[in-house]
Amino acid sequence: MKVAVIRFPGSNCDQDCVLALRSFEGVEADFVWHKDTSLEGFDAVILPGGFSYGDYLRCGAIARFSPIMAAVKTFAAAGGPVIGICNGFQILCEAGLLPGALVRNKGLHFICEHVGVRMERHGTKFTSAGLTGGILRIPVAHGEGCYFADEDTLRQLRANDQILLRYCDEQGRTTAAANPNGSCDNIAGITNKARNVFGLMPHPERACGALLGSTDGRVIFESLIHGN
Amino acid sequence: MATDITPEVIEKHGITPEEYARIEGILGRAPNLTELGVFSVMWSEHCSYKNSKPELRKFPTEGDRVLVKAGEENAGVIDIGDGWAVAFKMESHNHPSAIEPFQGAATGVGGIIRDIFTMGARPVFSMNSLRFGDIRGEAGATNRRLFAGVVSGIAHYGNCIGIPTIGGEVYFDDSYAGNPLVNVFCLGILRHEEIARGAASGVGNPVFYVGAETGRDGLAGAAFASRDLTEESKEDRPAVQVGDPFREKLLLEACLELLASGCVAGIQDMGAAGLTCSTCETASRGGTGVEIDTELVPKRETGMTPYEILLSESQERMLVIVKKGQEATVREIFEKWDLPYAEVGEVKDDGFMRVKEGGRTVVEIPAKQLADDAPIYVRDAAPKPLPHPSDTATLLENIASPDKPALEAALISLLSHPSIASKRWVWRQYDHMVRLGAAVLPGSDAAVFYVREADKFLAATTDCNAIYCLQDPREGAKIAVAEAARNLACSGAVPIAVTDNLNFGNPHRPENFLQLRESVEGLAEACRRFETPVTGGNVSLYNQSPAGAIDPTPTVGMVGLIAKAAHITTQAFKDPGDVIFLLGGLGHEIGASHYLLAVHGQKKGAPPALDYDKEIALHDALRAVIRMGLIKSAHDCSEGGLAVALAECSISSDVVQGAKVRIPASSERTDVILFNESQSRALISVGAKNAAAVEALLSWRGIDVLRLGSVTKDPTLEIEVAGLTISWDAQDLKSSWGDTIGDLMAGFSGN
Amino acid sequence: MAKVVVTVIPKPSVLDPQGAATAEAMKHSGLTGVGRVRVGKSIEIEFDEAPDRAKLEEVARDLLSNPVIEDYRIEG
Amino acid sequence: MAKVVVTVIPKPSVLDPQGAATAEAMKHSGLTGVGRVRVGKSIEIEFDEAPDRAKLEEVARDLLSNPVIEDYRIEG
Ligand SMILES: Nc1ncnc2c1ncn2[C@@H]1O[C@H](COP(=O)(O)OP(=O)(O)O)[C@@H](O)[C@H]1O
Ligand SMILES: [Mg+2]
Repeated sequence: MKVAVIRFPGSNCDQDCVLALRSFEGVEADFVWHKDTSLEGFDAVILPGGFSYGDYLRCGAIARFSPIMAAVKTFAAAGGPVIGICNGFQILCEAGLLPGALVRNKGLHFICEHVGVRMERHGTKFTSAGLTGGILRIPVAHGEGCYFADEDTLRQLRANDQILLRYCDEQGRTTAAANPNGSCDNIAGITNKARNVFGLMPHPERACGALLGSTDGRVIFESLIHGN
Repeated sequence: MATDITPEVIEKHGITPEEYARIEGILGRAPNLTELGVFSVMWSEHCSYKNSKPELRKFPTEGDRVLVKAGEENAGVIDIGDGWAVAFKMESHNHPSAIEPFQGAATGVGGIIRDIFTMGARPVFSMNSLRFGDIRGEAGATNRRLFAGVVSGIAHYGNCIGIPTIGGEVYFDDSYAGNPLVNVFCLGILRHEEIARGAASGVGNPVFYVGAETGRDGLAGAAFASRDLTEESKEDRPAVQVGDPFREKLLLEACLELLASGCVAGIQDMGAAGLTCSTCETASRGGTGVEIDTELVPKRETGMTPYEILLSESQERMLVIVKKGQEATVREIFEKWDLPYAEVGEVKDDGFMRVKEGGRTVVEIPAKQLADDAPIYVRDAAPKPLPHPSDTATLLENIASPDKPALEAALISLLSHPSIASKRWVWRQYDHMVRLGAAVLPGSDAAVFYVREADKFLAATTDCNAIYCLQDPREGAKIAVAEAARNLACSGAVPIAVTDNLNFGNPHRPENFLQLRESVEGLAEACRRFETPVTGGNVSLYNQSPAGAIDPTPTVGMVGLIAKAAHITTQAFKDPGDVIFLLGGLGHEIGASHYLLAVHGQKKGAPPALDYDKEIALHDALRAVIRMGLIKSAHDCSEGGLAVALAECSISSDVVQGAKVRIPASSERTDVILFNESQSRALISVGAKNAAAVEALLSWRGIDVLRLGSVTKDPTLEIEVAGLTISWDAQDLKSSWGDTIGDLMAGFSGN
Repeated sequence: MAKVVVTVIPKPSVLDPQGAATAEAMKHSGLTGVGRVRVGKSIEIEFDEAPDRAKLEEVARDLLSNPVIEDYRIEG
Repeated sequence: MAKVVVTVIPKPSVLDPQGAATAEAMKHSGLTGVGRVRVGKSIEIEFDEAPDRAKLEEVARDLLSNPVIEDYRIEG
């Protein structure tokens, strides 16, 4: 499988994503510069974390106008799998590829730490390798990761099983205490209706090696690679 | 500007009549105002070290691993094997942070990062060493604001640019009220053959300016950093610069790409004194001259004079000397990264720093003299003060020997003292995991970072106990180095080199200068003993608030190598049943301790004495048992002594562990036994099956080994001492230690 | 030379922790009667010539603000 | 119930990277004639009763803005 990792000016998890992806059998991962306009020959696209355009104005607000984003939209419209991690998630929301928005953490501080997230399988390209209700320990690192959407949107997200990850405690309970940033409904990751665009605040690429204290992130990439 | 050079103008530039005479001597004429400005920044303490150079020369700078020595370039470079090297350095941004904590700290981080990639190294991690006034109570409000602002400023810049901040230290003491210390450290990695030089070589080579447009930022900031902090400095408005980490990220990537392309003859960041410093330093290093035209410099504001352009401290700018004929490549790279740039001049052979405005020459100064002939002052040091008492009896004269409840309370007070309490509130705001290298997360003795490109494990720490330094600068400085080395040893690392940041008060005051000299000599001596050459650092003097000078704070940043992943060791207890040993004896020195400070509100007495042989033997022994895979945790005893160290071992990881220990009979008072800060001591935990072997091995190596007890399932810390059995609920300890700073800082977001 | 100010404010339904924190801080600094506080952006734009209004509206709606979480108003 | 808006804007002489980035983005989205852009805060405060003006002034200066890098104005 050939995966494109988009490099926006200010991306800083791009290398980490490529590294993580290359640790999987038979995966090729390459950078695609934001000024490029084609995703020809790629099987999946990742928008990595970072501070695209310094996150000025709003996280992801300016990046969404990068030339490559037109190609990403076409790629997604054609059913190609797209994952936005952290800043990538913010960009996908700003670009309208995912519903809702990410606003400043409830506690106002940037937060970098491992959190628990509960996985809802819903047979998607991104969670198929995992177990419904499975608990992953994955780091978050963001100042604006509080997921917000209006009531209708939330209702739809639930109705269509678009919520794939929720912040939870060790027992898998999605409590307020386990919610690091005040996200509606403890939402940590969602897909679009078509289930081929996935945005999440936690960094699975930071949980792909024992050295870094967790390998729980691998299941997300495995799902992507081995499909469903 | 045809302002004529009156004595007032000269004085306003912080130039003494003697210095002015020297300037006229160098020029063979009177300087014009612009030239005077140029001299004033180049000859400020910050750039010329005129008050500290003779002291800095005392540092050991040689070593088998040293590839670039301190002072030669922006940062020293140290060999780490297999053709790989590290460049690292610490810099201060104390005064800017006092005026505008968020931006002051942020631009400090930006500056040190530029120092590192100017060397051709890719920055891989940062640390920071911070000091503030007491953040408790009503009176602490201002210090809380400064603390919150500084931390979020560091987070803002480091997180955005994507360089993990993996370690550091924070202390709180009222000597820093109104004059916080913000020392930032950055380390970068490079191949030996990739070392870049800040020299203007190759006569006729074009000189490029790249990065942010020049504005009227921080005019005379270097001069500003070299003056006392007074009420008026708050009026020193222009000194505040705003950082743009996004720009710097582009600049960083562009410069590394540029260096890799092989078209660079020399490169130099524009730090303090911006364009002035970089042109004259590159010319002086290259033994050449540099001529630039201010009209060609990209500007943010209109109507800027050459004076303003030369002295501006706008951030995120670099000066690049390009190999003639390769201009096209350079343009291509800068355009790819959307960076403003301009060809502003060329390298000459006449040894002058020459600045033109259009056709008109506005500055013409012999570069070498400007860079290197700043006057050197040897200030008078006060005669050595009388030694402080070190004997327990005198120190505890009016302090009753505490009973059991008092001892219980004492440990809580120590753990909840802001200087000892968990710094999670701080490092949680720093992205310490980006770049996938943080093998040991913040919160252990030293940070451990895996440098993937080089397949090496680096350990790093910053240390300085300023109370020790206040009471005895020489001993305090020695201990700062020893403690850094001890932290590395506990993590399984061998120290390779040191950077330091000398933070002191006004050097014109003999008592302050004595502190500076004593500290430097202490650092130098200790660095020789631990075989860690000093690769560079920074001097920050004039750290005075209206209340007086800060406690002397010679911060040490030390880097070490860990041979194998398997050797990485952390401080937290691991499994119930493991046996706990204290290495280095029970100790007895209570002077300058945090027990006296936190429990009895006294800063007094002599600091513990450092015994190099004992210290080094301990480090070697620790590494030996670690390499043999015999121990599960190691933690050194520092502030708060044995009791605090024990508590930290049981509460500093997610999983709280209990411990049951029995302290052998001793002639000392119980508070002295539990809280003394005698040096060269560490706590280790060992699987039961290896306990006997470790005990034998260590005693055979001449280490004083005490089997204290074991790690327990039941989360209680129980200490039996002198017939008393004192126990604490480990969860309670964890919250007194873990929540203090977060609770104090509730509601302070810093931006 | 025209000057336009676009003000972007979080929607009432969106939680605004910064506003809440600011309100708290204002109360502590002794200002009485403080009720709800919302913190938004003020974007001051200088134009060399009078801007195309329709285009400006569009930019304010699609770039300067995010309709999911923010309202905007244009002055001048 | 009174409503006051405090606008905090970076001083003209101070670098405003956010403003610069925003200006760039506006140009790219096809708005012509865009000159200098500065991005600041708009703080909307509801008061139960008319606020003490002197106090409000003080709070705007010392708490809501940082006089070292920002200017402020009070409306309403
Ligand atoms: N405390 C110190 N110990 C050793 N070297 C120092 C110290 N302070 C400054 N230096 C060295 O002097 C040189 C100039 O320091 P500095 O002015 O901080 O560099 P920069 O111009 O990059 O800010 C650097 O090489 C620095 O490492
Ligand atoms: Mg430098």
